[in-house]
Amino acid sequence: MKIDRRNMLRNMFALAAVLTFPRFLFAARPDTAFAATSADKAIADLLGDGTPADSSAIQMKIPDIAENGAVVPVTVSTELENVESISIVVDNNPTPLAASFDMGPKLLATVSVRIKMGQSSPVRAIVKAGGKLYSTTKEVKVTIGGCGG
Amino acid sequence: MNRSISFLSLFVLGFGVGTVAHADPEADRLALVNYYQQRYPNVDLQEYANGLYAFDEVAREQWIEMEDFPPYEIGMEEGEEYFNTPFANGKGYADCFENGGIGIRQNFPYFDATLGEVVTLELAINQCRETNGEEPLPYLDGELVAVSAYMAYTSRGSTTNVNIPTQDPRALQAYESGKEFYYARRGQLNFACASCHAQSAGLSLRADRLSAALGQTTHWPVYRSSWGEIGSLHKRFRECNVQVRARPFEAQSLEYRNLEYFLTYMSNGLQLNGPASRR
Amino acid sequence: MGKPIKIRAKLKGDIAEVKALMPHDMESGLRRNPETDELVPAHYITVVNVEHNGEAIMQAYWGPAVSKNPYVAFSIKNAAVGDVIKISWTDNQDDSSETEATLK
Amino acid sequence: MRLFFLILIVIFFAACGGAPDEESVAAVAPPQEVSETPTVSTERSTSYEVAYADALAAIQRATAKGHAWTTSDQLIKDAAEAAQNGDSALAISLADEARIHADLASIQADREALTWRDNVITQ
Repeated sequence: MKIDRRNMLRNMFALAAVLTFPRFLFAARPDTAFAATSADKAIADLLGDGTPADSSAIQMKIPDIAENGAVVPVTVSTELENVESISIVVDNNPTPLAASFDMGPKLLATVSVRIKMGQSSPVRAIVKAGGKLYSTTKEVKVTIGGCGG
Repeated sequence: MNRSISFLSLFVLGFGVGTVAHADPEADRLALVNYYQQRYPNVDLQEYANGLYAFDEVAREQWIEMEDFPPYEIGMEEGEEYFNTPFANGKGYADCFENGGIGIRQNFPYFDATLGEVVTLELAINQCRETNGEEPLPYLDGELVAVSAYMAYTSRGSTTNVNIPTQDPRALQAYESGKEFYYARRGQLNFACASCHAQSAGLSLRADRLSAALGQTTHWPVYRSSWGEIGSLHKRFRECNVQVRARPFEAQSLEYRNLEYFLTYMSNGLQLNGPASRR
Repeated sequence: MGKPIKIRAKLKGDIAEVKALMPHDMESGLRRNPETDELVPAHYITVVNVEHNGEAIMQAYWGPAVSKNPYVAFSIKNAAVGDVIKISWTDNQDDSSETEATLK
Repeated sequence: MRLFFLILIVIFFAACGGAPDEESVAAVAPPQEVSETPTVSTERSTSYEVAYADALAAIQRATAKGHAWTTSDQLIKDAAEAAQNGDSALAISLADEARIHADLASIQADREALTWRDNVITQ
């Protein structure tokens, strides 16, 4: 293979780009994890084996009693370093994996989203940081409205 | 028997006419204000414009979170576009309303002396369309409600100020009909609007906190999470009627317009804060 | 082409707080049409991408359990006035949308 | 079973309506005559045609008073469907039930016309 100057330059630029943004490469959507009907399988499909360790370094803000199961606001934040992803799993939903965020290094480790809950359920926030899994869980009650439907 | 019938009709007639002649909307409103202030001394009057969130801390937090980026903005912005798109004849909504339709939500509903009926904003929007040769739009949701949402938005912060021309007995009759609608039990469940929203406001019905009769009109149209879109006050009237298993009236029927007239009067003095999001 | 995304970004120091609302039905595929009683086909956003000045900074994968008209909020470090934030989505029916916002 | 259901509805209605016994229903009886509200008959109709026509008339009376119930609307629809499917026994039961609901709705309307003011917050 002949290395001319132009190719050389191009390679140097490519290398520089990789060095500047070293970690953030996107994967494809983990479709099997989203299709999984149990929380444990969804988590295993999404993040690989290994039970997430309970961590007090994750804060999940979610109501104890959801006003409407169709719109439950969730915010997950963490002080953990080198956060790679934040995922939200609703155990009792038909397919428990609700959302997963691949977090680039330029983001603060916090994300908010509104999710649907079919019924009362534990909700887990799972953070992958430095190659390890951490989680926190909260029980959320979904009530049947008398008027609001 | 005959005597009892005539006695009864006399009674009904006398009762009906007498009360309309002596109907005192302001006394009704003050009674409600007084009632709630005694019952919930810690709830500021203006807070009633926020419905059940005046009472329910848990729900309120979620609502405030929703307000971070409220989903009604989607419909409201569509409404602004519709509002500014001219009709086929080159005119537009702005030509039908005072001040080009901006900041005038608080003037509705009003009693139209010529028509002899209560006119709501939604009715006026369709009147505007028909005057300009456009098809009237459905009243429950969609384009008309979006226009209404935009117009409500331009009126935020104005004060509800329904003015009932008390010298016009027809206006008082309309008010009184609306009041009767609110307080009469209906449907298989035998509930009046008031059964839930007057004496029971702030209490729970199954999992729901009930909003008060005060402030029920300030914030329409509303994006209800259960609807997944913005809808009109009359859509909610219909839904409430169906929930007690009463056959609902058509949106913008005389019955519902009179109800809106009464109910909006009860909110006089409260700030307009529509459109809004609710559970 | 899906509806445009509504983006609101606020600069606090050098942190950009970004909030976005995406008009989308997010049909789960489990809901029945109340009139016909037929299942409404699943139609939901599957992937969301965020770029900051052309650089990918986040990718979200969603299922049908994200609420109708999805809302998402996140914060970008080392942001400045004039920076461009681009958010885009694709859904399970290969529809897509993208919108840019400039930090002020 | 259906009769039991009916009785339950009547009891529920009475309990919620503040019309706890027959006496208080009787108390609003005169306006029923004025406005031709029938008393509620739980007798079974002899034919579907009669049952249906009576139910329809009862629903129209309740509608005219602005107090129709969704339950009678649904029941009469179900009755027509049963009749179409050739189940005339069921069709008669459903139509009778629709009529009873509609008659109760009319009684409610008459009672409320006289008593709604009792619910108004006045102080």
